Amino acid sequence: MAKALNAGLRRSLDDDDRVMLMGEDIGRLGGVFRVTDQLQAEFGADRVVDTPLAESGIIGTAIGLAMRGYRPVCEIQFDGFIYPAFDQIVSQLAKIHTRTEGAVTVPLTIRVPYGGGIGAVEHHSESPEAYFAHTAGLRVVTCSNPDDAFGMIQQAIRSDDPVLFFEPKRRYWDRADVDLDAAPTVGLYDARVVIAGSDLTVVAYGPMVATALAAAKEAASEGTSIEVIDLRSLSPIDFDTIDRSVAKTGRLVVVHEASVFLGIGAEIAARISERCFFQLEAPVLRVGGYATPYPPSKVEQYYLPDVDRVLDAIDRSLAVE
Amino acid sequence: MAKALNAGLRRSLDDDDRVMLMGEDIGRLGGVFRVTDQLQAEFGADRVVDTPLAESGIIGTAIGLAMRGYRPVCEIQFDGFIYPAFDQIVSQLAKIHTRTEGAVTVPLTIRVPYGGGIGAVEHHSESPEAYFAHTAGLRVVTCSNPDDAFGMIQQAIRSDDPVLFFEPKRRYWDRADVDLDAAPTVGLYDARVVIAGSDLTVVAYGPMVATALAAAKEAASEGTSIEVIDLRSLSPIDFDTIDRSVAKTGRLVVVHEASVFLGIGAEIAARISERCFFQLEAPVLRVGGYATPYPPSKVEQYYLPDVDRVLDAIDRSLAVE
Amino acid sequence: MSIATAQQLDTADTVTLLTEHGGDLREDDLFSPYLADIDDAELCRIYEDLVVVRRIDAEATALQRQGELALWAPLLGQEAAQVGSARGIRPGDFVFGSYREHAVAYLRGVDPTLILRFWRGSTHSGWNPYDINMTTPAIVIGSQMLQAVGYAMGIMRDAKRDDSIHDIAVTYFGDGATSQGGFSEALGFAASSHAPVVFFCQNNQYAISAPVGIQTSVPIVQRASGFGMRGIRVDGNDVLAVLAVTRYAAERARSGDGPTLIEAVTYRMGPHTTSDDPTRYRDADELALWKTRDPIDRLLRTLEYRGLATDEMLAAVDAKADAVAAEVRKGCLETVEPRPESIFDHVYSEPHSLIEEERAEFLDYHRGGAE
Amino acid sequence: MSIATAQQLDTADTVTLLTEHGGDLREDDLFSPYLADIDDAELCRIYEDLVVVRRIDAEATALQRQGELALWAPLLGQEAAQVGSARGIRPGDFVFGSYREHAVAYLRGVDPTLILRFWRGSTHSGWNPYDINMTTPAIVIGSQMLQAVGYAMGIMRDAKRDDSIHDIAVTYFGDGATSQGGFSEALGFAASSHAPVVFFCQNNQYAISAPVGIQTSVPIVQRASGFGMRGIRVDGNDVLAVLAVTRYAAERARSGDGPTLIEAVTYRMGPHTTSDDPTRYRDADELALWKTRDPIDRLLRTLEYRGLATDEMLAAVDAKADAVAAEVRKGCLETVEPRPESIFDHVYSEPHSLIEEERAEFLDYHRGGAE
Ligand SMILES: Cc1ncc(C[n+]2csc(CCOP(=O)(O)OP(=O)(O)O)c2C)c(N)n1
Ligand SMILES: Cc1ncc(C[n+]2csc(CCOP(=O)(O)OP(=O)(O)O)c2C)c(N)n1
Ligand SMILES: [Mg+2]
Ligand SMILES: [Mg+2]
Repeated sequence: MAKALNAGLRRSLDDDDRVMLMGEDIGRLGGVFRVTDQLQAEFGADRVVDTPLAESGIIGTAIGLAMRGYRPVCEIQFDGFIYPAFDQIVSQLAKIHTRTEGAVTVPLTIRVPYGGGIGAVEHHSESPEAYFAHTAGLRVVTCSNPDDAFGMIQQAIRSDDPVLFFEPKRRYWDRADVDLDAAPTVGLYDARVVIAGSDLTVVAYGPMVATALAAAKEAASEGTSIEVIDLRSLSPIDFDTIDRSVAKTGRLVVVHEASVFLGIGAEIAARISERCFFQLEAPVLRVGGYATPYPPSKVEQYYLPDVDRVLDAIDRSLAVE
Repeated sequence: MAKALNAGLRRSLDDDDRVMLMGEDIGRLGGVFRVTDQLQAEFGADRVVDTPLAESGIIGTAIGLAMRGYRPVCEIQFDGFIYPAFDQIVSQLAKIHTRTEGAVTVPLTIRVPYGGGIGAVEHHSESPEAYFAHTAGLRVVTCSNPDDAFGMIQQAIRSDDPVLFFEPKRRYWDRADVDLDAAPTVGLYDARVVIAGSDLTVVAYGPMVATALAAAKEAASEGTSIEVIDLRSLSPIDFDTIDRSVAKTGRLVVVHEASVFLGIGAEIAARISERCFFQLEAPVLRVGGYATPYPPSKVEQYYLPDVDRVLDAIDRSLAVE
Repeated sequence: MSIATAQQLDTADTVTLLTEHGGDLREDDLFSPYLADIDDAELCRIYEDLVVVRRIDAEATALQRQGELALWAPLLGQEAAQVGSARGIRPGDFVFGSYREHAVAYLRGVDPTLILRFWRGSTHSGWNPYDINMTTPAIVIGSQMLQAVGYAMGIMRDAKRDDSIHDIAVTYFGDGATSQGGFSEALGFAASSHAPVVFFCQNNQYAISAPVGIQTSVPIVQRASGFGMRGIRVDGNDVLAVLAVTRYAAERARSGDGPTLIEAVTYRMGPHTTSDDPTRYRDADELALWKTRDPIDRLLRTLEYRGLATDEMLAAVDAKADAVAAEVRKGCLETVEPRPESIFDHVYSEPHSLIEEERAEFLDYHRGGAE
Repeated sequence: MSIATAQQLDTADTVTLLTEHGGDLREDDLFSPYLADIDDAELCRIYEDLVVVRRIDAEATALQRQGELALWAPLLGQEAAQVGSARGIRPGDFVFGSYREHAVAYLRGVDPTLILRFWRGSTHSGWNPYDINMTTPAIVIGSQMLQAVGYAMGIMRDAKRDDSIHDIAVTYFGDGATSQGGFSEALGFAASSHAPVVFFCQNNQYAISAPVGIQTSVPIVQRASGFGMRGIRVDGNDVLAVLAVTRYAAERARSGDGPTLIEAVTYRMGPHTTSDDPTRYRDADELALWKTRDPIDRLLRTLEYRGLATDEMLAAVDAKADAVAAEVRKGCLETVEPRPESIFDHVYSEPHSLIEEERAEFLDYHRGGAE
């Protein structure tokens, strides 16, 4: 997936010379995950910029660059390091278009490697997406596979609205043959039914899509037909696709790594419980992180949703008559 | 209410000489809302500290003071100015106790005047509570009336955990006779049934409790019996109290000023829809701010939930058979 | 936390060109050349600017008292700092202001009635930033400086492709703002990128109730050297010194010599905003002292010395101020308020499903209510 | 953004006491008195510290390669900066470190096997901060300095009630960290409150791949003067200069003269962490040059000059290093891993309904699964 993102960024830099990349260690080093590998060599240090070590500074200056007509793509090195930039993101980036009654657009993309499961130390395994999804004026998307990574990063960069682009870092090493000539067939904000099913719907995004698919496979082997939806966009959320699925299955499980309490699943459960009140045969169940800080990596497998926990929720849902 | 808070702070300063207040303009001026009026004169500039203008600096230094044994109470002048401190709050304050396996406690209280309805300019009417409620390691509470203001601020300061204390600024001028000798009868994290009812439950907190009560009164005049719950604590949430009420009424409306999308209401709707799946006679409805930045004050009344919008939701809920 | 004494105006290294007690301009090797084009007529126009912007300010305060504005942040006392600096830059330059630079906006050509829309509560902005190359009020202290630096970095990039480009960015902020991390980050990014940006600090001695000694125990201008940046302290009540210093810093930026921090030492003679009561935190004596340093009187004494302060001239200036004030008042009273559903108008620039849904519900609800 | 050239070690105003190519200590009017108690025996003990901490570091790197640690951030090359400064302060002082100060923790008396627990992934901390008056790793760059200043403010308050209190706070951070707004805010709060805190910057020339010239184009130490604070630049590979300078700054803080910023110019001879590949961003030549400035060799030359570097002494030091390394390895291999449900243990210090509920579900689920 890291390679697919690299290809997508290269394509964006090629297509539009207002596009520029900014971040810590993204130039000479190519990023700590090598997502920007070689791009400085190819496009120059003016378009792929190694910045000083200050996230607020990166986003603040990128906003200014955007106001001058550029389309900055900022990398936050790890999820846990986005908070110093929170004020610039939430009070500036998100609000400038509204504030100026549409006069100023800020086409900024913020790339954030996120999530756990890679055995990292503190602050390197966070899932902060709900903070941004709750913030009006931002768009929040996340890819779950190399194909989407390639297409979605380009779509995000083309958007005139600010986009938080969350990259599931534990999937960076996933491999796939990505067709670099294919144009995206799905809108950036559309959810995708990854596999169809009839008994129960599982909604997941980013790193958890693979987990959901594995659970569905296992369930299938026991005769249960699971429909898996990759959410892709967390703000806005494509509720129509979820609705349609739940109208069919009557049961819904939402899976994410972030804390369940006020995580993305809360909004999905709330809204689907309202919209599908008479179709739901069981309560919407949520599988996710606990209401604790992300734990040390030796016990992270107990924090992270895995196939078993998803299957357990599926069973619990199916048990409701 | 401002006076009740002032009295509560005075009491806390009196009771425990490790308590100290920090913030912008809280000393000589007594705070822009006069919540700290006279306290510097009474307790000295060492215990009621006018800080430099930097929220991150205030919280960061307060953490250090807490590590040295003090119990700082920090004022953030307005809701919209808490974001520069977000990193210190979310990555430090919230995590230090967990990080150190309980060795270090950080008994810090952050007072935040919040919410709209006072005709203020941009960034002065925000409702950022969900960001903090989603953050493990923090506690989040809010008062809705002078009595609670007086008791809860003292309880918050006595807590060894970090507490975000949200004060509904549009209620600062509400008056009541507060018994300054009464000890709090309710736990800081308990919700309170403000008026009992049988047809439908309305859950609200902070500035919206008064609105919910007004709606209940109007509904009563039309023969509908509404139970109003003041949530008081937003993290943790006292779900048992809500459960009990919904078990009785079968219908729930949640009201807050913050954006509905991923607001506190999302978690309540999600959890109550799960826990009371078979008791609910209608979907949980949410009344709150829109998925837009807080608007200019000339149109804020259209953004803010009011009695009519609450009544409308009550009607919609009751209409479900 | 001990409060250091407020910084003194009369530090030796503060640039000042207007004499304090009348007489003609002081000569300064470095800065006087930047005033070569300021003849008597121009001096009178500068005076007019000072008077007009004070008059706009007074009118706005009056409108607030009458309930027409929700709030107002008076610039009273800071006219010279704002007029001098605004006159020192060009229309193509881009200004990132805070919330008190009404005079700068006015001099950049905004329709003055638009300035008040923000303070009335009718909008979060007021004008289109690109119309006058200046942002609308930045309320979060310390947020705009980094944006200015980024904009200036953009200019640098543009200039590489088009060597006719010599724009700069200018950012205004107060003494209080210098404590925010964002300010230091902005100095750091500017210094390390050599961006064409001028940092203009109006040190008006207070951040609401906090005297500047709470923010720093040394002159703010000193901060620049810590980043290897040029810093200049100027008498902010001396409109000509401010003009000269701004032109100097702007020229440095324009010619590739990098950023400059200007500290204009001035005084907020009014309240922080119309909601504030400065008598709670400052002495009458202090205000009285600064009244003797009034920036308008200061220039007037030089006009008098040169024989330019004729009754005719003064009457014309007053008439102009009256006219602008009347226009401002009229514009304010005629404000067309936003439609309720405008709440949803510009949250995103591209369609957004949740916004569409909420807007539809909103319209439905309010239509339903009206029937 | 242009990359200024990396700062030179040999700036005139850099304090250095160990001669570079052998010989005895240089005399310095200001700083030599701070070494009055450093006799030959003490010099040998300092040498031992340097060797031991390098050996711990090497052992940890080896353990990481063997899969026993998830990650390790080597201090190779920075031994003098850490040993010198750690020896310059007292047990009662409180240290707010970043994540690379293994030597400081060791010298403050932590059981060295505890240091590795963090890097193994067994905990977010490793030791009880109050046991050695030093925080556990601070990973978010720029976060710990403000906390140090707050702690120091607390000391000031305590000292008012008890004049036997002369503790100080010391905070460690890298060159990269100086770009964060939090660092400047910390300088500002410290300067304006006059808090007893020493800011100790290990400028090891890199923030991961970013040479220090990306952060600043002037020496980091210069930042201090912008806040009216004392700043000292010291040769960070000269353990005695670092010791003297730290004692000087600590004494200033202790006696009420306020904060000091120390910039110790050193070099990270290894990778940023064991995950890093420095050959991607720096030249072999540069590394080779700095190898000639190795902080251990540097002290060794003086020991040799004084005839202290006997085979016996060197062997004893090696034996000690071997012993500590063996202890570290053993401790690491014997780590007792946290129980799964420890996730819920210390989120709050008081009961919390959601945690209780989730813990119960968790135990239920895992008990269920086990059956
Ligand atoms: C981040 C932030 N914190 C607090 C405030 C509240 N506030 C508004 S103006 C002000 C003082 C600003 O002082 P200064 O920077 O000197 O500007 P001045 O008002 O004097 O022009 C404060 C604290 C704010 N707007 N933003
Ligand atoms: C806020 C934040 N941003 C980014 C990172 C990722 N990161 C870890 S170490 C590092 C470089 C730090 O450099 P420096 O301060 O010089 O310390 P050194 O590693 O050289 O000791 C970076 C960018 C981080 N930990 N925290
Ligand atoms: Mg000011
Ligand atoms: Mg470094």
